[in-house]
Amino acid sequence: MGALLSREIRVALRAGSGALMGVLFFLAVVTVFPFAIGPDLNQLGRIGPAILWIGALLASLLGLDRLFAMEREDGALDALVMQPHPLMAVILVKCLAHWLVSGLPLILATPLFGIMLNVSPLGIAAVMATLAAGTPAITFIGAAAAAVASALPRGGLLIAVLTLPLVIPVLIFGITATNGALYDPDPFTAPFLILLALTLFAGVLGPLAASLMLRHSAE
Amino acid sequence: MGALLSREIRVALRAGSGALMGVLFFLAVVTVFPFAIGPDLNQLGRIGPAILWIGALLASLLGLDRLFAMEREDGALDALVMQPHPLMAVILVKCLAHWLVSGLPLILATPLFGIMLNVSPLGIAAVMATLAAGTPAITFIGAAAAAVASALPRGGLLIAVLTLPLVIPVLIFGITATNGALYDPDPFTAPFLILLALTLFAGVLGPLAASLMLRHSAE
Amino acid sequence: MKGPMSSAPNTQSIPQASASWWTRLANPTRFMALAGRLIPWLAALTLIAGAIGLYLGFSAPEDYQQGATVQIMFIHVPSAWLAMMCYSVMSISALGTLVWRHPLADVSLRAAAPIGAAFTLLALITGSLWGKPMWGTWWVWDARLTSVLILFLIYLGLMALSRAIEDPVQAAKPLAIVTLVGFVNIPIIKFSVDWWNTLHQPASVSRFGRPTLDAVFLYPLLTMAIAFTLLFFTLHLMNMRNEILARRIRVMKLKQAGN
Amino acid sequence: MRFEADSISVNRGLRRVVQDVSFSLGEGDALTVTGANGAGKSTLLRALCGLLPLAAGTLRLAGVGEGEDDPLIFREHLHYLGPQNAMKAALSVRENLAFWRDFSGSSGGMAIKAALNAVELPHVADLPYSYLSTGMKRRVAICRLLVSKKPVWIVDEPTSGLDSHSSELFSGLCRAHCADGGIVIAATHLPLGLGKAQTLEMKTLFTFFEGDEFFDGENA
Amino acid sequence: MRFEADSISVNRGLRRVVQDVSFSLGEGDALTVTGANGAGKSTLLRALCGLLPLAAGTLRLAGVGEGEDDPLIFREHLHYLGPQNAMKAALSVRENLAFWRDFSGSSGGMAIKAALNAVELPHVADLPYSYLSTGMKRRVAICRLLVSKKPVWIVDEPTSGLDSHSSELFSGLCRAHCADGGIVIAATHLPLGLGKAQTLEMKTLFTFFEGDEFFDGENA
Ligand code: HEM
Ligand SMILES: Nc1ncnc2c1ncn2[C@@H]1O[C@H](COP(=O)(O)OP(=O)(O)OP(=O)(O)O)[C@@H](O)[C@H]1O
Ligand SMILES: Nc1ncnc2c1ncn2[C@@H]1O[C@H](COP(=O)(O)OP(=O)(O)OP(=O)(O)O)[C@@H](O)[C@H]1O
Ligand SMILES: [Mg+2]
Ligand SMILES: [Mg+2]
Repeated sequence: MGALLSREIRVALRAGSGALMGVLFFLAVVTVFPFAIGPDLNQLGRIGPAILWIGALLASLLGLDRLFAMEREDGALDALVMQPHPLMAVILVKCLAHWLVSGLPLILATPLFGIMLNVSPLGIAAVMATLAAGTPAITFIGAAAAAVASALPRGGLLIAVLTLPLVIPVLIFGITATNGALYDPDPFTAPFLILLALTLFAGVLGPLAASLMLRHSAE
Repeated sequence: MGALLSREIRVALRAGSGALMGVLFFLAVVTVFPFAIGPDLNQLGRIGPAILWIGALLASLLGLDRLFAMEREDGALDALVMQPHPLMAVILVKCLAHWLVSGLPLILATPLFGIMLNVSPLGIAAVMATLAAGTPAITFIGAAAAAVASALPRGGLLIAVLTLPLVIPVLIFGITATNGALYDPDPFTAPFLILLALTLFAGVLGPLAASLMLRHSAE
Repeated sequence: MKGPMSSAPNTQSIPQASASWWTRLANPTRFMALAGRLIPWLAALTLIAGAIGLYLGFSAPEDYQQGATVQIMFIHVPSAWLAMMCYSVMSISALGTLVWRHPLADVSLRAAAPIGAAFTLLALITGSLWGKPMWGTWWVWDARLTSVLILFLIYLGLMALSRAIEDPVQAAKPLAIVTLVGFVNIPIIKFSVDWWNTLHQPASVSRFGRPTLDAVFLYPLLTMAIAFTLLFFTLHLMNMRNEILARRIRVMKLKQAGN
Repeated sequence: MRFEADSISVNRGLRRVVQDVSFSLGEGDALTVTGANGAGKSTLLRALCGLLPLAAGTLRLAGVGEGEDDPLIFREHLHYLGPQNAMKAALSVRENLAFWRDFSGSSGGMAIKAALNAVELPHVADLPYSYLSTGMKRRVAICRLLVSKKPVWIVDEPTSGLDSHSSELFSGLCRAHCADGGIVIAATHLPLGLGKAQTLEMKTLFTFFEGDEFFDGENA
Repeated sequence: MRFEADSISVNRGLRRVVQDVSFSLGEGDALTVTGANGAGKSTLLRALCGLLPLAAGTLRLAGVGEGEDDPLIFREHLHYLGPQNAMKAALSVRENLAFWRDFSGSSGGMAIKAALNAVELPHVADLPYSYLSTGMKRRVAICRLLVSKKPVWIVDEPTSGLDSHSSELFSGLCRAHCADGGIVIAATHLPLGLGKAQTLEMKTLFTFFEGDEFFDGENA
């Protein structure tokens, strides 16, 4: 399993450098907003956390398209499922690697983009905490969709379409918790705990669904 | 060339039905926004055109990922560049086909999403007009990025990253024109004409750059 | 590893011995025949119930608050209910594919998806039409409306998925799994009306929520609900027949091409 | 250890492609599967690996303990070399092979250096895999069978793209594997030179499912 | 019409892979390129098609009018069949072939039906391409050469995956093409049975660029 993790990370860092790409996409999306909405700093500050969350959501979804598709294309999927490891564990490790190279950099880049969007330091901290708790759930759920889409020639958008409705709760609680940290009467802990619960839940359900889908990787 | 157009459209409509997928992604992104920003209808109405534009921008970008990558993978790119057609014309036709199956449906779906975002009928009409004038530019510029990305295993995000900074002018003038139609002192015609000019410009430059990139499709 | 193909000895499909109605339905030919006989009756009942419902609905007095717009309710509420019921039928079909391996479960799931999407769209449209006079706007982002919109998205996503994979047999499992995962949305629609609503749902909605609905509104509503349910089953059976026929045509084409 | 197939059948896209195939291979045995294009060789091999479901019949890898009659379980003792090479273009040859060795969890395989020597490509270890020519890629893929030791090799046109000298190298590797008590099943158009190998000649079938059976096609 | 190479060289990834290759082929001539894996056969063929730049030397397709000494222009008179098949999985066999016929703009090729008959696959015309077996896919790819008529065929291991009968069919097609005044250049490990073909034996080179030469590597 360690071997798989290190291979995944090395492939991601080498070819097309998925990590950098996700952050750049995040940056691009975040940059586009002020142009679209208008540069009013107060308004930006108010919806800044939301923009950060949407950018992170899209960035982590869109990198998922070849999680399994590439394995299928180069024939590695056959060999992967024939090893004595439980398929769910394989998928979990792949998700973990994917999150490390594409989710984590997003979180680390958040302060920078937060400042650009005029989000307060407390807000930035809250966004980082909620992203750290929430983005793994996006990866897990997306992995199931990626397994479905792996047999298709153009699966990228399908993954997003299948995943977006399902990750809306993650988004809701992520933003509720962030607002809870920022505006006083609202609570932070409760939605944050729900977010964590969602991630744990997704961490079981997503890989399970993905493994069901890949089990007979019949063509 | 007619043969190419019909092949492109048939491939797009058959496998993974790119057309439907782009619209669904658009719908999903638009749905996500109120969750993130909050459901205040006035605020939504104000930034509604921006949300529509960003959604359409992302949807038309993200479908581009395999415009040339698939041709390269299955070896068709070699055969395509060896035919007696000017490469630029080939690329233009591919862009046209792509826009027909993925850009046009976005525009047709705009009224529905506009109503949900509380955009006024005039605003919806303006968004549709500016999208019709602007999305081809996105496709053209994206095609050049897709040509670069075609040699990479995970080109999807790279295309978005390369394209987004370049299409910001399109976005700006699209939204300026929309606001011009909506709020009185601002002009509509001037930015709209600039938008058209940008599209014409991109229609020459994008395929040109793409053809340069593909010319020696050496590996 | 199982092989429900042909009559091979290790076949694990539906046991041949017990010839219950369930087993007999597993045979598409028999199903086709049965459905063919049922559809006209169902269609007739739908028409009758619909006619009665519409008559009762339009002869109902105008609501003192809502005026004539209350009549929208007789379409809106049943179609909203049906949108959810249809998804439940699909989820049960998904279980049928995954757990019981009923050969028709996948056909039923696929056949129901467009119908469900249509009912959901109807609920959305009638709701919007009603919302304009009642709330002054076509659309608000409150919990119920939004979760119905997401239901619509899920329907469309399922349809896109079923179209994306060319071989229906290969699409069956992914479709079933995604359907089941999407089922979480149904209780959300039903119960958590105030789970996420910063914009309040106007009282006009919850007013009818209590069983205090006047009989003049209740009976037409219930009749329409029955009519819609019958309509659903009629359409579903028709669509299942179409699906089976489409698969047969596909097989015939492949056979032709393969020789 | 014995690998046994008892009149297995496999369907593909609504068609019966493999019908009633049986064989029984003991340690050191080899089986070459031959037949015209489309006869069903690849389909049979994938089914042996549990990558396609059986429509009828049973498979058994006797002597591996629990799960010896479930391809989904015993396939971890099989090596499958399909038409694709299962290597990542971005990684070097050594990284690719090291991954498969470590991940497969079986010990006792050759060292990577030794394996590359066996296919006469000692100098490519640190090249990115994408830099290799078609035949060199295939030879690296063959090394995957060497670096992690598994008793049964199931190989689908293993020598496609190889020059004649490399093909002979591969035959030698197969003979060595058999001599070591292994089993080799190979689908091939060209004689592999495996000496006393059994042969299974596949015939193209034209059996379509009749009536309504197609509802339980391949994934049921 | 003559196809002539005058001591051409080609680089790949900072290495000289093809060095000083010359040949001259007239109408009806065939050339088989042989050599061990990695010797540079595919590299040479891609360079002949203008898909890789020449590092030195000149190529000429005499008799096609303007641009006869620029591979980027005269390549429209060449058919290149590479290791991939250039077919879309989602379309049917007929749609795929019809596209290449229409798009190549050259008239005088066979009808699709006739071409499929020539590779003995008349029944697959309406199947999705993805349904075919490896060898059947390759045979369909060969049909691309038949449905649009071009004088020069450049084929890279054309018979990989083909059963022996189909290989002979392909040899027959090549002979017919030559008899018709065409030119065939084939890289292959197996004898193609082209009768009086010239042979070009490639040797693996170990020439690396020295000093600053690599600044004008392959894309220079
Ligand atoms: C697009 C907007 C709307 C959507 C998506 C929508 C959705 C729904 C749904 C899903 C239900 C079924 C709930 C259940 O059975 O628990 C429902 C019931 C109902 N809706 Fe709507 N609705 C919308 C607009 C409206 C409007 C504007 C009104 C009236 C002012 C309204 C009045 C009702 C009533 C009276 C019921 C029945 C309540 C009950 O059964 O307790 N709806 N709606
Ligand atoms: N994915 C698929 N879907 C439907 N039918 C398929 C699929 N793959 C193969 N087939 C069909 O199954 C039959 C056997 O194919 P298979 O790949 O097993 O042949 P093969 O003996 O390996 O041929 P080759 O020598 O060309 O590799 C063929 O008729 C083919 O059309
Ligand atoms: N994309 C590439 N980048 C760098 N080097 C390459 C690339 N492709 C091939 N080479 C190198 O060029 C040399 C010749 O490769 P080529 O593919 O031409 O060989 P070949 O004769 O066709 O071999 P085969 O019989 O295996 O197909 C090899 O040493 C290979 O390592
Ligand atoms: Mg095969
Ligand atoms: Mg080669």
